Formats: sequence, structure tokens, C-alpha cells
Amino acid sequence: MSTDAPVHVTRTRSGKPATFLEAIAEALWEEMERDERVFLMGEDIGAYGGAFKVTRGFIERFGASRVIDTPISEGGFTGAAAGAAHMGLRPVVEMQFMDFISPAYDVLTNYVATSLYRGAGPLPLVVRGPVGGGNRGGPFHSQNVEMAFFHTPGLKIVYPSTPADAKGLLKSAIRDDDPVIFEEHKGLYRAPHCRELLPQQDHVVPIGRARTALEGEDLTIVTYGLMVHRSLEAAAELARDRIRVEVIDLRTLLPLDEETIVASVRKTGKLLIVHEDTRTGGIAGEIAMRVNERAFEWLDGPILRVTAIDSPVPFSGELEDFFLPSVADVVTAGRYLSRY
Amino acid sequence: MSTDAPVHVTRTRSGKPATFLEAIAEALWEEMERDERVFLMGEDIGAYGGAFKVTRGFIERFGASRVIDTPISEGGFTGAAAGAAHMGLRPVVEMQFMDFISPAYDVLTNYVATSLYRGAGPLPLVVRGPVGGGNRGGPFHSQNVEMAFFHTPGLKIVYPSTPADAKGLLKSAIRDDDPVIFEEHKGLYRAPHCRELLPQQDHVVPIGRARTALEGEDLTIVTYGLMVHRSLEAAAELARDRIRVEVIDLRTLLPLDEETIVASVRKTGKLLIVHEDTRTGGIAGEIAMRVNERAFEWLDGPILRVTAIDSPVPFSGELEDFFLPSVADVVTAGRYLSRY
Amino acid sequence: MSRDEIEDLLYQGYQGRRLEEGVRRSGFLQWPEHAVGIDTRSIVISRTMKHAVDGRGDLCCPGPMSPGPALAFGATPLEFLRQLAHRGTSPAAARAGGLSWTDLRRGLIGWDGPPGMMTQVLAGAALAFAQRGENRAALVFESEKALDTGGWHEGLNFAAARRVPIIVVLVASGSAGVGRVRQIEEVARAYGIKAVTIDQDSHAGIFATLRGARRRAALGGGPTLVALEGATDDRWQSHEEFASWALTEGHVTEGELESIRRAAAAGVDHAFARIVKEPGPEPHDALAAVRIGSPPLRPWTRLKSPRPDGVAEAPMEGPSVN
Amino acid sequence: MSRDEIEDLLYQGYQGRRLEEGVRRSGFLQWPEHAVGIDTRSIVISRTMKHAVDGRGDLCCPGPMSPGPALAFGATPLEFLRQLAHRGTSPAAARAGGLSWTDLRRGLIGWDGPPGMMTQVLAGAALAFAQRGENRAALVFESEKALDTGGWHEGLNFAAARRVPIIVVLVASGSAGVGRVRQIEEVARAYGIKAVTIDQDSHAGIFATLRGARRRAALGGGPTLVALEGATDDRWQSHEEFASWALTEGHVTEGELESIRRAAAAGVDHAFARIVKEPGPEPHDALAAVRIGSPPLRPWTRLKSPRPDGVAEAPMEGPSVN
Ligand SMILES: Cc1ncc(C[n+]2csc(CCOP(=O)(O)OP(=O)(O)O)c2C)c(N)n1
Ligand SMILES: Cc1ncc(C[n+]2csc(CCOP(=O)(O)OP(=O)(O)O)c2C)c(N)n1
Ligand SMILES: [Mg+2]
Ligand SMILES: [Mg+2]
Repeated sequence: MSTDAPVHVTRTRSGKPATFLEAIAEALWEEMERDERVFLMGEDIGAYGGAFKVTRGFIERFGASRVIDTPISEGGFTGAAAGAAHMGLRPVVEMQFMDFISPAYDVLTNYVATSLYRGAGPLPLVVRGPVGGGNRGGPFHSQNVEMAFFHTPGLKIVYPSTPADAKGLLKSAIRDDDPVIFEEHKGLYRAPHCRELLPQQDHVVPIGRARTALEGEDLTIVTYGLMVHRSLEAAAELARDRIRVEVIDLRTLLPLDEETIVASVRKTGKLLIVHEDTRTGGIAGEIAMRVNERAFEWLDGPILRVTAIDSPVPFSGELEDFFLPSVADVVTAGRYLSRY
Repeated sequence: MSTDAPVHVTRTRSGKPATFLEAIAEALWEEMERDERVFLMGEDIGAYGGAFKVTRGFIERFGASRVIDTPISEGGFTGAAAGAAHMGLRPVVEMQFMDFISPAYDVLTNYVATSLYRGAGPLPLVVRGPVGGGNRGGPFHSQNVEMAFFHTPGLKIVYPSTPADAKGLLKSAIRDDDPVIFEEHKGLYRAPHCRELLPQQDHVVPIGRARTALEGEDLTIVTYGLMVHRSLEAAAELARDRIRVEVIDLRTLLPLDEETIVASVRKTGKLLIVHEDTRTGGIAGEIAMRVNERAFEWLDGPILRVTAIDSPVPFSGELEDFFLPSVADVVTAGRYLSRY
Repeated sequence: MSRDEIEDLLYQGYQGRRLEEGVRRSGFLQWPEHAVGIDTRSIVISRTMKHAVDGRGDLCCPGPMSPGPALAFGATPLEFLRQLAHRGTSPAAARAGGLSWTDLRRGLIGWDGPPGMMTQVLAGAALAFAQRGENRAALVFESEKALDTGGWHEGLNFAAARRVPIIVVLVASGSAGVGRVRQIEEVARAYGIKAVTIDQDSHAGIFATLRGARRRAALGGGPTLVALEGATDDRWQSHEEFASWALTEGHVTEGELESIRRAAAAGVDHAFARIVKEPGPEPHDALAAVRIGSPPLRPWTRLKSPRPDGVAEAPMEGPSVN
Repeated sequence: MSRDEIEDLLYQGYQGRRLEEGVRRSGFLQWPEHAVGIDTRSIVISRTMKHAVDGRGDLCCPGPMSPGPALAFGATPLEFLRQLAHRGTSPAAARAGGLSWTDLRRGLIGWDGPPGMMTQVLAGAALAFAQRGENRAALVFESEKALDTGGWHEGLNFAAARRVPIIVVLVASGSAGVGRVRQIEEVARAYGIKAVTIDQDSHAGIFATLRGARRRAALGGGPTLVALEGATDDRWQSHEEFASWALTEGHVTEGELESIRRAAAAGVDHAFARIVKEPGPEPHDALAAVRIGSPPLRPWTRLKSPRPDGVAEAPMEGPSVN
């Protein structure tokens, strides 16, 4: 690593705990140093360092041809990234807010996702950016975007919940030959309680494998992203009622780690799915189908879910807090299910 | 009705059975005659009459200001339709193939679906067009688009399976104050077996209510669109094994008629969901969640699904037939579930 | 410009200025980041349109220029502050944010999302005007960066192809940006429509130019593309300039000017005093009406047992909604 | 143009012609509806690029002009017919259709979907060339209607902003269409790039113009926008014209011309004879590799009981996959 690296990519090297955001920055920096084919594209990611300053200092180190400021045209520059990927580069596209992936929906689902299928070869491309609510960003700066893409064969979707996973999974995503949508929850970016020491060596976490964040016997909670932390809080509260909760952090949403989910449900017999995203058409449905297909006989109660309500993300704090799933909601549902 | 109406919108008036496509054309024609605020937009829908000739003869009757040929810019003209709707018109937008709704994903999910929410009032707008496989159209002319929008609060999604429902639901959609995505399966458009006599009077079918296409006691099949017909075929075959299948035709996917589904599952105890759309992230998931939430105790077997496989729609006939769910698949699953 | 129009302009300019000062001082309110603030020229431009309160006037999307155009179209300082403070009384019941909202009776259409989109939407509104043969036109302010978006091009292409009555104002952007087309006149030529660049023009000149563009639009002459330069750098100066022009030209006296200023300020101050006391939104009311087809929020809170044997469950704790 | 280049052009022109005649006669094959057929000028344009078989030459998307440009970039008649007939041996194993497919070794990138998108993709490919300092350029054919799409504008804007080595050919459309910008030179001016219109130009003239555009692009001079007029009306004539020009100018003799024609026809005929015997795709092989993260296809076909008590089920009938 060059000695003039910005401080937010040197935490691990200097043995300090890193925030989620720093972990992302470290992954990008290390991958760019490791592989000259890796380059970045996005709005104001160069001199400005990006809306969340993830890429501060990158243009000084890697130059303007590998840290590319783009016009406001998410569809166009995602298409361009695809072309560069065809030619052997490994683009990492930043959406300033992941909400702005919508104009790229066409090119991502019809072009990028179908490349391998159409015989145009693998298309290594990462689209990453901040997602999620709780920041009073309103309907256009708070969305979770997984369900816009979850139904598209050919894409992978990653949504980490810890700095170590964020770093290790982003490295995997960049090295993966398939296109990967990579969601980073804004509420985790700088959260102090999330800081952690990251492994010193090249830290890679495989895509497609869930993590058991907490082991338990009575009830399985399947969740991801910020909701992993909410669910662990709820589990601690439920533990006081002697309800032993197992918390599965999906980490990768597509492909879904069916094995881990099924194994846990076969053990506990109860399944609660917690997602921050809105309810109808959320990922809970697919999980419910998979569990029906492979663990129905083990179920001792209905599969339930705690989610945001079916609404755009509200602007005002009062409304947003009402809209988002809370720890109390998870506790209530957990108690209900455990008594079932 | 004017006397010079094209023949494909006069079947009902002259007491003849109408095809699915004719039913659509009749609904459009009658609504345009009934309400001068209704107008059409789409690619080559004017003099050319549209790719499937649904609007043949319309421009002669209603003029170029109510039958508007648009540039190839699905996002732009859907946005324009929204503006016209704000000003009191009732636009019906044709996607030449529904696959081309992708460029309008941004405006539909972020602008149109949120209008009421943002305090900008109701937005009466219908986006309709042909969907579905089996026509060797390949990946860009065969898609089912429901799951791109099912997760968006603020939209309605209608997907009829018979000419009478197509006519009655399209009329409802045009009169509805909410934006409606209206899917028409190409495989039904001119299918002779689908022809039926339509009610003479103003025929309106309410949005949001499923239809019991076949009553049975042993197993519920929930399905929609072309798959209603495949499921009825399968039910006939299962009846020979004395398996009495109930077939629910959803008709409206959003809002989902939870009551009808739940009531049927409480009666039969077995649920098979059949959809032509690809598997992972398909609508089966949401149905499974709702049934878990409200009818878990009545389930005598796992909720299962028969769907297309997770792939873009293949071009070649051999591959497409393999890709699509078949009657045999439904029979196999039905038999398995009934013996469970 | 008539005397009334000049007075309105002065009044709305002072209103806007007081609003922005008050927000800055308030300590608890903030302009949305992307707002370029008040450029009095945006009020002048907006004043050239036809205003009404019954939904039959022109239509305006203030975009990044709000609050100027919104004030010109009759939005009140109270509404602004309710919107900014996310009060339950705000135009969108605190669900949506930003400095503009929709009030079709007064011809206001709000937007807080991606650039480019409102050119599409207003093109469609203008289509409706043309279709019904109404003497109405649409006005949309967009950041110059909208030019980078394909959506904007699709909207403008649609407007140009159908020659609908619309005026699209592209506001020059202060920030760096990249790949931006600055040749707005050449863009207009490519689409076969009129273009105007406004830079150091006098307010009276701007007024005359835009009035002309509106008239032409409403008569079927098609869209006009307006490049508004220097909007971020001299956004205050322009109002002072206008006021002193009105003075010099003898349209108002010093005394009249001062009393207009005071009246505007008083209205704004009153609004500030008021919103502090107003309640936030009530979630059930604010969100209930806008969900389509959503099932009850928390199904495990149902009070009746789902079991066929009818064993009753204890009522669940926690909020039960719906 | 060198003698070799002229011969190649004649050969590929005859190939394309024979292909189209054969498809029409075949009774079981069809050109995709949107294909405009062979315009020899598309072969001429494509021949001005750098061809290779190791993935280090220029890159071309034939778009609606295929098979011309594809033949120029080394696609074989056999591949075309396999693709058209959905043979298992076809380039995309019969999964995707259309008249072009991707073969990056030969610099071919296929597309059968919406217009406009490939301008974005090729702009990104050209970005890669520039970034690595390679002497390579990208060539994309689009229907003129791509101009209506926002995606095309975003792609061109990106290409223009970064001055990447790309040539974008807009093929005039025979059909009516609406709202189309015909002023391609003005569009180019708005984006600050070069434009060329090709209409009744001689093949030699086209060759010289495009060679120049390619050279400029590869040297960092940025994109060129090419308007190709009259592509649908005189699509056959142009090849005959070229052949007779080659004759008149003495580049070939009558005998040579005839033997080129015969050689091309023989190759194509051989391909027709061959594909009839080739098998269709095998679903498991064709589709297995391209699904990401899909679970087994038919879970109820599993042979082991899902019951905890381990009661075995009879194996299910029906195909069991995965
Ligand atoms: C589709 C989309 N992409 C990106 C953004 C984020 N965004 C909002 S405004 C803006 C730039 C605005 O710049 P400018 O027009 O110069 O206004 P300024 O903030 O400088 O006043 C960006 C990148 C967005 N809102 N929507
Ligand atoms: C996004 C999208 N919208 C619509 C279409 C359907 N479509 C394909 S080609 C075409 C028009 C092509 O016209 P032209 O370029 O003139 O070619 P022609 O068919 O006349 O040869 C249309 C409407 C599409 N493929 N993609
Ligand atoms: Mg700026
Ligand atoms: Mg044409």
C-alpha cells in the first residue's frame, strides 16, 4: 500500500478498528492496488470523494482514468461499465444513493444480467452504494433496492451487516465474474457500535453463504443488513424470557443460502423473517417458499415476518419511525411465535 | 357506437363470441366513446394499428390527438402520460411488448406510484400490453413483468385470463384512479378456445377480486393468465385420479385477493401455486407468506409451486418448451401434493 | 410589466428572501441541499405565466429554483415552513419533502427527485392543454444537469415532436459536473425548437422575452428552451437590482418599497411563529390513505386464534394496526 | 482501398446476398423482422476498422445492419444459419436470437434488444481502449430511431465527455416513425463531436471518410457520428454498384468477379446444406450454466421424503432436474 493513503483506508494496517464505511473503502483501495483492471465510476467520486466520502483520496492515488466522474445518467454509465467489462476491465459503479439505480434497471436486467446467457461471456461488474432508511432522507434517498433485482436470473445481490463482511464480500464481488449489486446500509456506515478490527491479511468472504450471527434452539430469525443488529437486540430481550433465538445473517440475498436457512428451521421449528424493506413482495416470500419446499414438516408454527409497511419511505421522523420495523416489533413477533 | 367501427370491436354488439384481443379492443373503444378524457399512446398504434392490431381503426374514429403515436421512449412517454393524467385526462399507454416497460421502470416506481403519497393526487393511468412466452419471441419479447412492479406500493397489477375478464377489468382499470399495469398474454390473444360471448351491457369486473375457475375439495391451485388454462387442463387430468382440484384465477395480482386464497386453502388444506413467470422471487412467495399468516394451521402439506425456470426466456422452441411450466408439471405436482 | 406585476414581484422577492434568512437563523430548519436558493429572475419568469386558483391557469414545476416560482404561483410562506418542518399540516402531510409540492388548483407541481423527469411530466400536461384547445402553458425549471439524463431528452423530444406549449428553463449549475452540454441553443436546434439564453439581462427584458415565449407556446408555436445562466453566484444581488430598478424608473417610491418589504416580512415572520406550535404528523392518518392493497400491518397481532380448534390466544402486546 | 480490401468487400457482399436469398427460399428460416437487410455500405464501413481474431482488434456491434458488418468482422455463413435455425451448435446455443451474437475474439458484439443501448456499451468498451492506450476503436450501428431513446443520449454524452474512440452509425429508417431528430449534424454539434452524412457517396469515398474517422478516434480525437441515409430503399443496388465500380476501375476482371461470386455462393450453400442436419439444443446443457443461484427445478421430485419420520416416498414421475 502506498504510504500516502488516506486515513480511512489504513485502519486495518495500523491495527485499529474500522467502521463499515472504512471497510468498504479499504476493500476498494486494496482491490485497485491488487488488480489494475479494477476502476471506479460514479457521480462526484473523484476530487469530491463521493457523497459519503468513500473514495476520498482515490483520484490522487489512482488517477482520473481509474476514478471516473460521470454525468447524471445512471443508465448510460452502467451500460458503459458493461462495455468496459466486456473488454476485460472490472468496473465498480457507485450509485450516489442506491435509489438512483432505477434509471439503470433496463440495462441491468436486460443487458447485464443476460450477458452470459446470450453467449456474450461473463460480465464482472459491481454496482454498489448506500441504501436504507432511518436518515430522514425521504422517498428518494432511503430505498432498499434488492427486490427490484431479486427476480432477475443472472444477477447476484450482496447486503452485508458488519465491517468485516462488507470488506470481504466487496472483495469477492469485485473478483466475481458475475454482475453483483452490493448494498451498503447508511445506518451502518459510521455507527460506532459497528466498528471492528478486521483481519490483516487479504480478507475475502465468499458470496452465497449466510452467517449464523447467534445460535439458538427455539426460534430462527432470518435477516440481513441493519436488521441483523435490530434482531440481535431483540434476541437479547427475548433471552430474558428464556426464548433462545437463532439469528441468521443472510449476507448474500441472491443466490440465497437455502441450506443454512433450512438447517436452522429444521432445528428450531419456528421461522421469523425480518427485513427493513417494505412488506408485499419482499424477500420473506421467497424464503417462505424455500422452507415450505424443504422443511415444511419441521415447522411448529407459521412463518411470519417483520418488515416496513407498504409505503414509500416517509420524510418526517415521526412517520419514518412508524414505517420502519423496530426492535419492539421483532420482540412482539418473536414472543408470539415462540408461544405458538 | 359509430357505424363505421372496425369489425374487431363489434363482436359483442353483433352477438358473436369475441377473442381475448377483441375483448381488449372493445373495452378501449367503448371507454373512449364513453369518456372523452380517455386517450391512447404508444408506438405505431395510429395508422398502423399497433403491433398486434389492437387499435386498428381507432385513429380514424377518434383522431390523432386521442390515438397518439409516440417515439421509441417508453420512459418519456409514460412520464408524459402522467402529466396528462394530472391535468384530468385518462391515458392508456400501450407498450408494444410489455418487455419494453423496463425503460419506464424509474418513472413508474418513483413518480407515478408515489403521486398520491406525495400529495400530488390520484394518477389514473393504465399501462397495458402483451406479455408472456410460448411464441418463440426470445428474451426481449416474452417477459412477464409483474414482479418488477409487485413490490411497489401505489401500483395495481391486473392479469386477466379470459376475454370477459379482459374486457371488464380493462374498463375498471381505465376508470380507476390509481395507476394500473395491465398484462395481456399473447398466447390468449387469438386462441380459438378462448373465444366467448361477452355480456352486452357495460361489462365491468372489479379490480382486486379473484375468481374461482373451478371448485374442488382436495387441493387449491392459485394461478393467473395463461396458466389458468394449463391448470384447468391439469385439473381435468387429476380428476381422473379422483383428485378434486379448486382453481383460483387471481385476475388482479396487486392488490392480492387474500381472502379468496385463504378461504380456499382453509377448505382444501393443500396449496399449489402455478405461474408462468420465473421461479425465484415470483409471486408464489408472497402468497405463501399470506397463507402462513392466515391459514397455517389448515395446511396439510407444504405450499408448492410450478413455475418457469430461472433463466431469461429462450429463443429456440426446444428450450422455451423446457423453460415454461407444462400441464404435465402441474399434474405431477398436484399428484404429489394430494398424496402428501 | 404592469404596476401590479411589479409590486407582486417585489413582494414575492422580499418574501423569499425573508424565508431563506429565517430558515438559516432558525437553527432547526434546513433548505434541502440541492436548492439553489432564490433567484429573483425565477420569480420574474414565473410571473409571465397565467395564474389562477381554480386549476385553470398555467402549470409550473419550480424544481431547483423553489421557493421563487412557487411564491409567484401563490404558495404561502406558511406552507413552505410546514413543508420544511414536516408538520402534520404540511401540504403532503410530512410524507414527502423538498421545497415544492403539488397544488394543482394554483398550478403548482412539486418534485424532489431526479432531474429530467419533470420535463416529461410537464410535456404531458402541456399535451393536455393543446388537446383541449385551452390557452394554457407549462413551465418547468430544471438543473442544467438534467441535460445529462436520457429522461430529459425523451421529454423534450416528445414536447418538440408534438409542439406542446411548454417552456423549459435550464438553470446553470454552480458545481463542477462533467459531460454537460452547455450548448443549449444547439440542443434546441437539434430538436427544432426555440432557445433563449438569459444572463445579465434586465428583469424587464426577461419579462418581455418570457411573455413572448408563453404567448407563442399557447398559440401552438411549440416549446422554448431557456438557459438561465449565473443563477447560483448572484442570487441575492438580482433582487436588490430589481428593487432599485423599480425605484429609479419611478414604479415605486422609497416609502412604498419599504412598506412592501415590511408586509412581506411580517407575513413570513408570522408563519415562523405559527409553525413552531403546530403538531407533527399522525402516522395512521398520514400513511393510511396511500397504501394500495397492503394487508394488515402486523398479522401476528390478530386477537383471534388462527387454530381450527378455536383455542383463543391471549391478546398480543405491542401496537395493533388495522 | 487496397486490392485485398476490394476483394474482401466483393466476397462479403456476395456472401450476404446469397445468405439473404437462401433464407428467403428456405421456407423454414426467417430474418428477424427488424433487420434492414444487407447494405453493402455497412460492409465498406466495417472494413475500415482493424480486424483481428485474437480479441485485440476493433469492436463492432452490427445492430440492425447485420449480417453485413458481422461478415466483415469474420462471422461465417455457417454461424449465421445456426443462429437463425436455433441449432444447438449456434453461437449462443439457441438461447438468444437475432442476426448478431458476441464473439469478442473477432471483435463482434451482438444485440437483439432495444435501440440505443449498444451506444452505451460500446462507449464503455472504447473507454477501455483509451484507458489502456491501445490503438483500437469501437463501431456501432444503430437504427436512427435510437435517437428517440434517452439511453442513446446518455451513451453518446458519455462518449463525447470522455472523447473515447467510437464511431456511431445511425441508419436511416424506412418507416414513418415520429418525433425523430433528423438533424444529426446538429445533434453532434450539441455534443461537441464530429458528424458525417453518407448518402449517395461512392464506396471509395465512404471508405476514405470512415478510415479518417477511425484514425482520428484512435488518436484521441473523439467520437464521430455517421448518418447513413437511404439504407432501406436501395439495399441491393449498392452491391452491384460496387462490383461494377471495381470492374470499371480495373480492380478486378469479369472472370475474377465471377469466381469471387461463385466462391462466396459455394460457401453459403455448403452452410445451408450442413445446418439442416444439425441437432437442436439440449435444454440441460444449454440452460444449465447460465442460471445463478437457482434452486433445483422441481422440488417435489426429490426422492427422499421430507418427513422427519423418514417415511420414504415413491419416486415421482415426471422429469427430475438437478
Ligand atoms: C437519478 C438521480 N441521480 C443522481 C441524483 C443526485 N443528485 C441530485 S442533484 C445532483 C446534482 C445537482 O447539481 P446541480 O444541478 O449543480 O445543483 P446544485 O446542487 O449544485 O445546486 C445530483 C447528483 C438524483 N437526485 N437523481
Ligand atoms: C425499448 C424498445 N421499445 C420498442 C422496441 C420495438 N421496436 C424494435 S425496432 C422498432 C422500430 C424499428 O424501426 P426502424 O428502426 O425503422 O427499423 P425497421 O424495422 O423499420 O427496419 C421498434 C418500435 C424495442 N425493441 N425496444
Ligand atoms: Mg450545482
Ligand atoms: Mg424502419
